[in-house]
Amino acid sequence: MLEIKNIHKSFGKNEILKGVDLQIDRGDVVVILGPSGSGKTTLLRCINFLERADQGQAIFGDIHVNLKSATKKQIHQIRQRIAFVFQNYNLFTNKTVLENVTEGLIIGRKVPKADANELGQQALAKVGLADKLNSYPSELSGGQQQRVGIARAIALNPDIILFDEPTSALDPELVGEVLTVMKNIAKEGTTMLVVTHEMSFAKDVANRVIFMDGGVIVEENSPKEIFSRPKEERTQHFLRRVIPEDFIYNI
Amino acid sequence: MLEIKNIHKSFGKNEILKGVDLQIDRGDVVVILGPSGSGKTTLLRCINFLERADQGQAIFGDIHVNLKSATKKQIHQIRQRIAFVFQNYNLFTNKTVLENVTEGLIIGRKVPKADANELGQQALAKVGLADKLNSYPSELSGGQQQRVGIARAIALNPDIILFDEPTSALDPELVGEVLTVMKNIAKEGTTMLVVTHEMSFAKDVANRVIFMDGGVIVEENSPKEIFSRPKEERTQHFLRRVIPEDFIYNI
Amino acid sequence: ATTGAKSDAGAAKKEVRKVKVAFDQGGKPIGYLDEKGNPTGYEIEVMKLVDKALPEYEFEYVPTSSEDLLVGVQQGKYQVGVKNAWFTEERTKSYIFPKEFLGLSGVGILLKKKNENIKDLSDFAKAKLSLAPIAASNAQYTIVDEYNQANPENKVKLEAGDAFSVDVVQWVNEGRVDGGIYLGATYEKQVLAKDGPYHNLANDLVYNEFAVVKTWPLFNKKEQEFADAYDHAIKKIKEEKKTNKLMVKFYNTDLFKLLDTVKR
Amino acid sequence: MSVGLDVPFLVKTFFVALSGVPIALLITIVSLLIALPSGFLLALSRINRIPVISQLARVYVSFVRGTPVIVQIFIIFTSAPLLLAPIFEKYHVKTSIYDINPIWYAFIVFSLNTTAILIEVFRSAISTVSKGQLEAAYSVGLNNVQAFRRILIPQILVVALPNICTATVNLIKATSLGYALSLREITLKTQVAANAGYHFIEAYIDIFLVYLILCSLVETLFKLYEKRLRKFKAAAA
Amino acid sequence: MQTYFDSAYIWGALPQLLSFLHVTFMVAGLSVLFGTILGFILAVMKLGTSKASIKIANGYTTILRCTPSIVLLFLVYYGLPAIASNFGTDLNHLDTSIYVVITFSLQFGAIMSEVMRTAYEAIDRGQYEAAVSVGLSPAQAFRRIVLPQASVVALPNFGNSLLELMKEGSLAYTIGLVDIMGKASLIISNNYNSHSLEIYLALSLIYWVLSILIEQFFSKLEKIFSKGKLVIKTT
Ligand SMILES: Nc1ncnc2c1ncn2[C@@H]1O[C@H](COP(=O)(O)OP(=O)(O)OP(=O)(O)O)[C@@H](O)[C@H]1O
Ligand SMILES: Nc1ncnc2c1ncn2[C@@H]1O[C@H](COP(=O)(O)OP(=O)(O)OP(=O)(O)O)[C@@H](O)[C@H]1O
Ligand SMILES: [Mg+2]
Ligand SMILES: [Mg+2]
Repeated sequence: MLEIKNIHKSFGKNEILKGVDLQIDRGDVVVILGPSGSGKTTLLRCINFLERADQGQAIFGDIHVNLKSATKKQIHQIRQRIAFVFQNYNLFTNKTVLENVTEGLIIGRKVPKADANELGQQALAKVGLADKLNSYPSELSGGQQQRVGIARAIALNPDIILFDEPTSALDPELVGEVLTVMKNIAKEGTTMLVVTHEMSFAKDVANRVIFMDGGVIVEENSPKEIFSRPKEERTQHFLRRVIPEDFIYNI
Repeated sequence: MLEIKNIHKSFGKNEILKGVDLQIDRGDVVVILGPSGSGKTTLLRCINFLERADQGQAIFGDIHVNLKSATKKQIHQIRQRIAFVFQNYNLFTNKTVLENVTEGLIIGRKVPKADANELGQQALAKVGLADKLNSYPSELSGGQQQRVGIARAIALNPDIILFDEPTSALDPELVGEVLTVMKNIAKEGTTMLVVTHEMSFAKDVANRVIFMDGGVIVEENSPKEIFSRPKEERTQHFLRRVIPEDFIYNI
Repeated sequence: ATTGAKSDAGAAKKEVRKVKVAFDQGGKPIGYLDEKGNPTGYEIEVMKLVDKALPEYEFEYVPTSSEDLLVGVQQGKYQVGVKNAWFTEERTKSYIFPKEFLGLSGVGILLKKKNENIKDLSDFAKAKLSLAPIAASNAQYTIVDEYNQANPENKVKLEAGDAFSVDVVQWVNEGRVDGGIYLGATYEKQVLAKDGPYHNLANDLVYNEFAVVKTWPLFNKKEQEFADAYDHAIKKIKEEKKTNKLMVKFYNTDLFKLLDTVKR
Repeated sequence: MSVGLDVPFLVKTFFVALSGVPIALLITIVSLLIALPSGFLLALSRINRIPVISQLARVYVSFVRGTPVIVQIFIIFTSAPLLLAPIFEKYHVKTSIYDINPIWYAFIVFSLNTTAILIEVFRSAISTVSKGQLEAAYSVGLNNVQAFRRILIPQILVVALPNICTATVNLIKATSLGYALSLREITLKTQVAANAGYHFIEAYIDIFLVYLILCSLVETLFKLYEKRLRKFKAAAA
Repeated sequence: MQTYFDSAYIWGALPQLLSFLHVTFMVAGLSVLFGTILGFILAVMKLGTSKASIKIANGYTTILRCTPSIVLLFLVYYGLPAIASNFGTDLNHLDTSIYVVITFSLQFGAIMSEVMRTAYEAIDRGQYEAAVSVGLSPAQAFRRIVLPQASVVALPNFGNSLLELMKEGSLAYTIGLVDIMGKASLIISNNYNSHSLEIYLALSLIYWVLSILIEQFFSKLEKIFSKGKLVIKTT
């Protein structure tokens, strides 16, 4: 469903992505792990054209594009099918919570307003914010904002959702809830590419785990394999430090 | 060292803090737990006068103030002794990473520039950012920004640091590192009030854990007590959902 | 007038009174600043003679705009102002017009050579020609306006505008308008004079004067005494024909010869 | 200052001044209608450093903003016919160049000027909106136009509105320069009325009152609109 | 065109105009200085909590912004001495340039107060909060953190107003103060109103060069202040 080939991206002299390949099939849940600054966010942003890659190809269903030279129309088509959950939320500050969620539906997808409101409320209910519909983002706590961001993405019912650390601002109780929501939409068949540090999510939901470091994919495997028998030394090193001892035995 | 009595704070008709009392002694590491929206951030903000409480007292060493009517001078004195790590970083966008860290030292504390740079670099080294001194915040990844925020606070060497979810944007590897940094400064005797969802931090470092919900302190105890024998039903409920089964046995 | 200040009998030695004479600094050749920045022009030079004749007054010449001059004299910031001002009944409500006029000003219509036969406003109106806009604060506007009120059946189409943007000579020659109200003095200096900036158009244009009008200094309402002193002085100056000489110098003609024909 | 004011004249002329309002408003509205979108687009072109357009925009802004409006009016009013007349003749255009209603010159000059001012107003306002807002809009499938219309422009306007208000008020006042084009607007009408009797103080008072009323009304409208747009910000304060 | 146009007038006018440039600079410079200070005070009043100050500052802005410059000039030029004479001071001999500077400062202040208010409000409050949290006083937080960021927002509008002010020479001319604009009018009337196009072209040339220089200066400043800032770019 989505295939990415050989993405390169530099900021100034700093090469952040050094040729990343990625293949995601319909219904896949792919988790990207990696240390801070390894280029995970940048990768997601390049896929969604928020950052122009310096080089690379993407095949999205029937659309083949060059990531560097894609036309506006191609970009728009691709974006219509991808949703993005931002690491720092990026809620529309001038719209209420409900409007944040329905904006893409009503304007981008031309869904009638009443239906959009219905869908928006459902999405917000899923993340536990049914009572904040008419608040503005500036009136929400960090965790509440993060959840609106997630609701905004799932309401679009896109072909694929890119999550950039969707649970980082949540308290553990909510993390559980949001992960449940994500699990459910995964089960519904939504394809997901998730940057996260929640190992348990990777373990329980992902069918593939990618470990990135220094702008390249170091290792890619099923969660079971990667957590119990990481092949590369860097992966071993990373996992050893982040996973509780007993984690692996539970797999 | 810091005593807070009966803080009340409403936004419009919404009462967020409904009379919170807090006592922190020198060297204490107090962790605040609680679900999203329970008023944790608001409590920290009121202590630092970023939000004016509607009612309440604070005793900070020799300074007694009314939280509602404190004078500018009192506020400035108190802020000089408190540092704050923001949930959404709030880095100075027009300053480099190093300048972000040294600003408070040079301008607020009148530390000579050379010394301040020295201290700043040490603090940044502690959070693993020694190589990003001259970047601007807009060029950093989320985790990197979060760490600059922490370095900015610890460089000030304040009497007390208020942390608002300092590890939420970090990958697990870094979480470990940052928590180690925090442990070390705790050991150096810095008093800390930490809103976090890292139970292991609460368990290992805190000498007191406070559980907040709905704008009041529901329960307050040593980590050992609160994790193994929570008294209140709401606490039990919260902890049951967020802590892995085996967590308690490890205490 | 600093020299020879006389003291009135019975009173203590009277001080020389300083008065401010405002003038429209953009009014060449009536009043203007010369190359070196000194005030001169027909009306200024006459006022200098008046100053000389009035030992108890000392004149200071203040260059300004005609808007400010009008407000300033009314408010008393300036005691008197000269700006080629003509007489209307209404104006006496705001200013003192002295008994003696200050100078004369020839007014006419500037036309293309082919319209030579248009001699006055009624010819102009009959021929249905178009007139260049006249500055709203200019007395020429009033002249045409008065003509229109007196001849409602044969009106000139009158438009207000600004002296600033309307170069009447150019406009008429260009054909943008058929004619413009013009001052004889300006025409002399601008077109007829050999060194005039539009001397090259001298053969294409004609200027038909239809009136000579008296011009007056405007005194502040509280300055009756000063106005009387002025009257006294100017009368003598005119008798000595000094004004005629100045007029020739600045306007190239002596309008005093036509004094009998002057109606206002 | 009120010594010897001619009150009946003052009152009568007030209505004369008032009758100049429509033309002042007409010029203002036409200029704004042209300047608002073009100012916004040119501001974007400068921020995005679009080659050629952004350089041209700079030259244009520096000239139009740098030279007095009255001089621009003069230059265009004097030279346009001289330059155009031969062209008209050559192509046998029937209408005489001098029959063009001078209000067209006013439309041109004032829209050019307002555009230049608004480029800068928008440039400053656009820079205050975070890049993440645009990215988020893209990510939910809005295209450029939709993203700007729905998300960015409301946020940009909050910052820009007070300065747009200043520009509008200045524009209304500047329409008085239309006298140079013989446009029968507020100032010209009042001055004409004042001329016969040299009632210039009364005239200025009337002009003052009319502009004050007109501009305060406009300002109030802007304030109301700003308040509405600020709803989301007020919540944070 | 040749009939009326003589470029010699342009070159002839340039040196004459330039010799009055210092008047333009003096008037504009002083007015900007005082006007900015006044604008700052007004902006502080508007952003404060006192209802009365807010009302006063807003009222001042409305009236000053809505008053035609020429009326304001006359009010100052005639009103000020009238008021002063009630206190027994005679201001009638004061230099006209002082009245012009006062007029422009009053008006510039009103406009700047709005420029500054919006610029201040556009900066995320978190920036100020972070600054006081590291122990800066509110004044320091403002000066070091908020002001540089707000300046980026304010500069283009400041530039607008500054250039506007520089061109107001015709106003000064009304009460007899001659700057380069006034000098242009004088040259024209001394030519009996002819060849004004050439004179105004010369004037425009000088103004244009000035405006380019000022813009260069402002864009340098903007660059300095906007370090570290990401701007919206469409893709
Ligand atoms: N606009 C930019 N200009 C310069 N450098 C940048 C820019 N954006 C990102 N970087 C650099 O690129 C590197 C990768 O950033 P990225 O945001 O992709 O990391 P990440 O893997 O998402 O990290 P984290 O887990 O901390 O969010 C970082 O070192 C960062 O400093
Ligand atoms: N400026 C504001 N205006 C109105 N309501 C607000 C404002 N700030 C916070 N709130 C509300 O106050 C409540 C508590 O917010 P607070 O940020 O203290 O929560 P929190 O405990 O820190 O949550 P989280 O863990 O999600 O950060 C929330 O319901 C939020 O919507
Ligand atoms: Mg990231
Ligand atoms: Mg919080």
